[in-house]
Amino acid sequence: GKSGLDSGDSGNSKVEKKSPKDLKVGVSLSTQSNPFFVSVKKGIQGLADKKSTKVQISDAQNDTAKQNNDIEDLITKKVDVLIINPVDSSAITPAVKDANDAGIPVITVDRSADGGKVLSLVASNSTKGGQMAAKFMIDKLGNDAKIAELQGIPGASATRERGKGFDNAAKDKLDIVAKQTAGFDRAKGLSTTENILQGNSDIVGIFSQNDEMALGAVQAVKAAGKEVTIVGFDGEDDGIKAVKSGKMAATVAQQPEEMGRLALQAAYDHFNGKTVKKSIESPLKLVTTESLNK
Amino acid sequence: MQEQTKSVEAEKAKGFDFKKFVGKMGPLLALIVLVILVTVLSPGFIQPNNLLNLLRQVSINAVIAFGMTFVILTGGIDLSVGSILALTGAVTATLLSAGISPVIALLAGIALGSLLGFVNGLLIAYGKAAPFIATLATMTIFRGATYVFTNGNPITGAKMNDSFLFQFMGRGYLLGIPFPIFIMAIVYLVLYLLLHKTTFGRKTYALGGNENAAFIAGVKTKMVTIWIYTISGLMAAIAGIILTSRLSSAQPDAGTSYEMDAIAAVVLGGTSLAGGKGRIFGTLIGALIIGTLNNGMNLLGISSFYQQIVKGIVIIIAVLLDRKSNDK
Amino acid sequence: MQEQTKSVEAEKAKGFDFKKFVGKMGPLLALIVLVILVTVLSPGFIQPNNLLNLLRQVSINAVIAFGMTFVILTGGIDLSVGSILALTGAVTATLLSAGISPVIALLAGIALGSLLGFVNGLLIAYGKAAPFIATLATMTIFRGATYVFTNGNPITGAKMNDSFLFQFMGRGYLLGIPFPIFIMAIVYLVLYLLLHKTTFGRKTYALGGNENAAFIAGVKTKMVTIWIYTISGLMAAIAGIILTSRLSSAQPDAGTSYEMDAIAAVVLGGTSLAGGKGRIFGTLIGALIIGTLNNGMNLLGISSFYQQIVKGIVIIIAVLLDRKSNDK
Amino acid sequence: MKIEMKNISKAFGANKVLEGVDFAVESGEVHALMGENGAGKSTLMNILTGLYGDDGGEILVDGQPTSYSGPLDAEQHGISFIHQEMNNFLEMSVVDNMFLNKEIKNKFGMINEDKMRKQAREYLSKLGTNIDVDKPIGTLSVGRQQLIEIAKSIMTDAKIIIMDEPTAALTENEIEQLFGVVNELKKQGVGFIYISHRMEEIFKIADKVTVMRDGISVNEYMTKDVDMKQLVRDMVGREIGDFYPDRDPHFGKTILSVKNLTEKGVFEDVSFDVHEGEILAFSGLMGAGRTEIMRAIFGIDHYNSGEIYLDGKKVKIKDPESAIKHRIGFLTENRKDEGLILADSLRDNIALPSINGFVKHGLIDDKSVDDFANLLMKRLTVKAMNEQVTAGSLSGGNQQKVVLAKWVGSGSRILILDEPTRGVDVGAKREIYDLMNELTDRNVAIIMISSDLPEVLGMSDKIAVVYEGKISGIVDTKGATQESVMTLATGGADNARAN
Ligand SMILES: Nc1ncnc2c1ncn2[C@@H]1O[C@H](COP(=O)(O)OP(=O)(O)OP(=O)(O)O)[C@@H](O)[C@H]1O
Ligand SMILES: Nc1ncnc2c1ncn2[C@@H]1O[C@H](COP(=O)(O)OP(=O)(O)OP(=O)(O)O)[C@@H](O)[C@H]1O
Ligand SMILES: [Mg+2]
Ligand SMILES: [Mg+2]
Repeated sequence: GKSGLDSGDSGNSKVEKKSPKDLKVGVSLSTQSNPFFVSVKKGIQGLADKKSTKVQISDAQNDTAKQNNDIEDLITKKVDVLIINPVDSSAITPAVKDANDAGIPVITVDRSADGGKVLSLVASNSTKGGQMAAKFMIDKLGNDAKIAELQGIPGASATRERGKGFDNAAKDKLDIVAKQTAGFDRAKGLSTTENILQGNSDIVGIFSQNDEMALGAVQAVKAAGKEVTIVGFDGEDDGIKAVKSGKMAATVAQQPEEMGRLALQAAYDHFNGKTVKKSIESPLKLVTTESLNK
Repeated sequence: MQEQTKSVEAEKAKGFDFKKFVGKMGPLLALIVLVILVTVLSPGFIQPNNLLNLLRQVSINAVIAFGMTFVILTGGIDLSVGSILALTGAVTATLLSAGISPVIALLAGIALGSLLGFVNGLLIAYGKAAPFIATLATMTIFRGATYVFTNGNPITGAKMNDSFLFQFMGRGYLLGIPFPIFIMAIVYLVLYLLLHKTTFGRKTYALGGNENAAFIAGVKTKMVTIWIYTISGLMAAIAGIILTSRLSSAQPDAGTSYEMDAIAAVVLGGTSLAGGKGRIFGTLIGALIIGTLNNGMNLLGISSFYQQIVKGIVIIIAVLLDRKSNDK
Repeated sequence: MQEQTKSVEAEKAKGFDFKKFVGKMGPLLALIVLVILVTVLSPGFIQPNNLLNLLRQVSINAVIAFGMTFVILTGGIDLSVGSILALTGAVTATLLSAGISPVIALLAGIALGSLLGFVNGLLIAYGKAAPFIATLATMTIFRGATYVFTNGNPITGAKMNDSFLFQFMGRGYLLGIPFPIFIMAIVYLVLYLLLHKTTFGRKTYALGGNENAAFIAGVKTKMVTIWIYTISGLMAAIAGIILTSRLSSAQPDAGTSYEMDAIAAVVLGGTSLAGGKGRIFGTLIGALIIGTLNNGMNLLGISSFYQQIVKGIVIIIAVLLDRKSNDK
Repeated sequence: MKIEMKNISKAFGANKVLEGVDFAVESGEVHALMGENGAGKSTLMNILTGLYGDDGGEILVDGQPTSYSGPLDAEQHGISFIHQEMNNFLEMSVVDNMFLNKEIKNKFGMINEDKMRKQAREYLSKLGTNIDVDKPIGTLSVGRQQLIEIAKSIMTDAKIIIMDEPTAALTENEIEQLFGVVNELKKQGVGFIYISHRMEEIFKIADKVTVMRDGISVNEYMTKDVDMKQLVRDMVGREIGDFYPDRDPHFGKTILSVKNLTEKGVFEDVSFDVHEGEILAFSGLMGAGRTEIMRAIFGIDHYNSGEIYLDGKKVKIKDPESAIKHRIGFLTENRKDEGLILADSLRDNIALPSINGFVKHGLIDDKSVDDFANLLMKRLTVKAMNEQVTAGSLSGGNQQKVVLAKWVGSGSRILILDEPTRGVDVGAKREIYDLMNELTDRNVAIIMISSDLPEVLGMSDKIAVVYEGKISGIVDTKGATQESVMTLATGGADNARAN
């Protein structure tokens, strides 16, 4: 048997053409307990159903090790192509390499892979999204407004990139008086905001790194009887509703369903012999109360 | 293991029993010290507004922990409370969104929580499964069921927000005091009486102290066990309703790891994990300690990384102090 | 509660002891049934490739669960293993990235894991804290420390990937078999001998069976306790190294809730949570059952929501069957 | 009320414990039930009160076939059972223990604690004690717990009271008190089933006696028509001659010497010597502190001051492990909590203190452990299927022998035996005495704590009497009498010395 390591590159054989209905697609999603990724799934599933493609979807429950196992199992099942939405872009590398070894093309969604060969990355530009949020707040609240930031799960790439984009654009323009993590969780967003308001009753804005936490913040702000400009991120259904009714001022909307669709479309293109772009940008748009009610 | 009790008797003879007092009041003293500390560091803490805030935040954990107190007194444990909270929250929210009368929806949620707790009780009493593993399994099952039921999406029907009653549960005020605090107080009172003033309470202690002897004394140990897990499920359901109402939405992953906070509250309150020893008053104090820590550290702007470390250390100190005062 | 055991002895007299056999072999039978079922439903399962795959997936949980077996045999529990895994993984990865020699980095990780376990042991043996609450607290502390240490970022130094030795731990092959499987086998063998063939093992059982009696019979109960938690920490560190190597990166939230899988493996293997009764072979089987379930359901394409439900139900069934066969 | 049990049989698996036992008791009589350890006495009573089902036979109550669903049911029908192993809730108060599952409620369904306290005190004072009813019961000595058990059964207005070895943990005074109560209740028409291994008691209190052996009831006598010899013959199937074997001691040099040992509030200024080949008995009232002294010597408990010398050399014994290294053994008074690991096999229990001696190349030599255990079990005639069964499945007396086996096996030169024959049948008692003689012949020194005065007088060479934590006198057994020892034990030291 072989000894050594399991990461050698396999030769890139020519793509054998396959029509969508002959294609077996393996999908590994980071989680299904978050509406955003449920929408990604919806996008993939919707297009697949239309084209009668067989998809098998696994859910890593936000556990990097489980995702590796899931992908191994998908490779064992001999899928033709893998659509991976990594829990973490560094920890996914070995799994991508495994897929490379098995000659299975990999398309990543929302987050990239740090190593291995990836056919294409479908994502919106989180850093840019953070910037959009900052710019909106500066425009709306003016320079040096006191604001707070609700952060996501520590270390998650979304936390890092959205935070980076926002913080860089807000530097010297906004006064970020509090930064607390609320783990992308609505209940935590609520209690964390309550506590922030307690210590900083003079803040006029809150940037939340996702809509879930922003919606928690909405409840806290309402309970405190304050007027605070809340900006979320993601554009999930509940978030959009809150923006429409004016409870949130804006959200940086991603289009997760579109992301899913684009990923699967890239797979179709690949097996249709077309070249697929290395990076497919899924559009972001700033949704504000004004833009919705126009 | 060694040298016990003798000293207790000796002290008693002397009139005032200082060690016993510390033993009983230890958690309360710890809370007082903590409150003073936080107040000094962050004067905003002691404002009535913040205190109400804190109590409201505590209410969810406290209600679960009150139920957990019974479970732990029997020497058991209930890891499934967080999942029960999520599932009952989701079902209640769905019923409300479907336009069902709020009273019925709330009752249905509470009934479901009790039923799930009842299932735990059955597995433990009749299936003779160890409580830890039985509720570990149902924790997974109920969580899975919540995901299946919600399809992973939060439930936020518009109709849910039409119901004044439902909104009131988590977000209402009565005489300027948030309603969840009232719920917590009522639950405390009822369970206090149940535990300390009824035969059911005595049986709970007996079961935890020595199951065999309880059986011989004619205690229907299986029935008591089933009831106790039912109560725990019921409490989780009440907490689920408060949370769902506060958030105006039912999250499929709500309540994840709430069991740990509830257990910590019970143990901080001086209840022994071996069963048979403890008081529900202690649990209230335990929940307040945890709440004060969370709230205080947020006020102080301590990074969440360090918050975890501090919380862990406080739990250890409290438990060690408690051991010491019980010891000698 | 009543009339037990005697029947077991009676059967023995008759020659072949069927019930004892089932009692001992119950978990193994469950595993075999499960394997047959999955193979029928998904023939790909039984392919050598997939089996190796499965064993590799199992190895991390198994190694932790082997250590947990000792802990549970003494009637304790170690909730901190997941956090120890993360912290040791992060430290090892950082050392490697800093260009430290891989041998030293690995040894440092293992030493750190042992030290953290040792701290647990101290708290439990000398602090007399209940294992559940002590390790719940250190779970939080170690996790917080991991976040502080990594600043919340995964650690992925390029140098880490330069070390063949390190890479080999999680991703190497020896004679066509993934190296983590070898690690698992070696750990199993060593701990098997330790538990069943040395005085330390005997003392572990005695401690779990009756701490008082063990102490009076000359068992240094505190020392044994400390050693046992140290072993558990050591095992978590080994698992941490395998995982970090497999992922080529140390995640600050790695190992979250791994304690539950490890405990489930131990209990599925027939070890009693009350302590004093069980075998490490059972734990191996328990870990394989969980691994087969995960792998099998993935192959069958069962949605993760339903996977949770199925997993919970299987745990319940296994535990109930085991109770029954032990019972009469 | 009249209870007749006819042709009762019961098996645990293949172990046929009862094979057609007849037994009857009625109001106003005390009927003793005797038999070897493991004869099935407790089992028979458990069947009567519905804790176990039977495999055959019938129970008639006042002529009506009856079966109770459980202890509570039996109790409600006037049959109260004081179990051999006490069933207390150590953390709960005395009053809560006494009223468990029969709490007095007020009109709101809440517990009426004051009323319960008052009643509990009443019943306890009937037994001549004034225990603080609010104390956790676990803080009381075993003897006092036993008294509470008795108070509990009186409280239920029982018509028949079953006492399974009620006096095992009591001292003479309390036994007298107990017998007073029994006689009083008997006059009021209460019937008793009285299980005991103490012969003197049977003749003092019982009207009738039934002897069980090999799963059947061998004989039933009126007590006045039978003598001790006959009962013993029925029980063990042979003569055992004298109760206490002759002792022919040869003392060697002083092996253990304790000087001025003190733990404040527990014991004070304790000094004594033990020689090779000597049996030194410790006598005293319940709570005198004998156990505590031995626990301190064995390294379990702390002491403030004093010295311990072994073979003339001062030693510091910091825990049981070092005591064992010094070749001291300690058979504790509570075998269930401190003596045995009930879920472990006999073999593992017996080998535990000596386990380090069975290591070959770092691993345990299982074969020689098996042989070792088997040898000891044979020597102490432990009645068990084999060495692999769990300790928890043995009868009380046999469990006691297993604990003894483990300390004999550990090669102790000094053996501390705390109530070594508590709950042991006559036959086995005699075997234990013989073994004690055999050990002292091999120069082992034995310290025996016993509350059984005849045993103390029959088996020891010297008697140390403890009164309130102090040694009130050490006397030669030759020349000592029950009265002289009791005088010392109750503080009348000066009197004793004058004699
Ligand atoms: N729950 C049980 N399971 C299995 N065997 C049992 C059980 N209870 C008792 N036995 C067995 O039944 C036999 C009779 O036990 P029992 O306790 O009735 O004896 P006993 O006459 O009360 O003895 P002792 O004088 O030692 O108390 C013993 O051999 C014992 O091992
Ligand atoms: N396990 C125990 N835990 C705590 N205290 C105990 C324990 N056993 C005994 N005591 C306390 O120690 C005191 C002396 O106990 P004990 O009655 O055992 O003394 P003793 O002289 O050894 O008498 P005996 O041997 O007759 O029981 C009692 O007052 C009792 O309260
Ligand atoms: Mg008996
Ligand atoms: Mg004693």
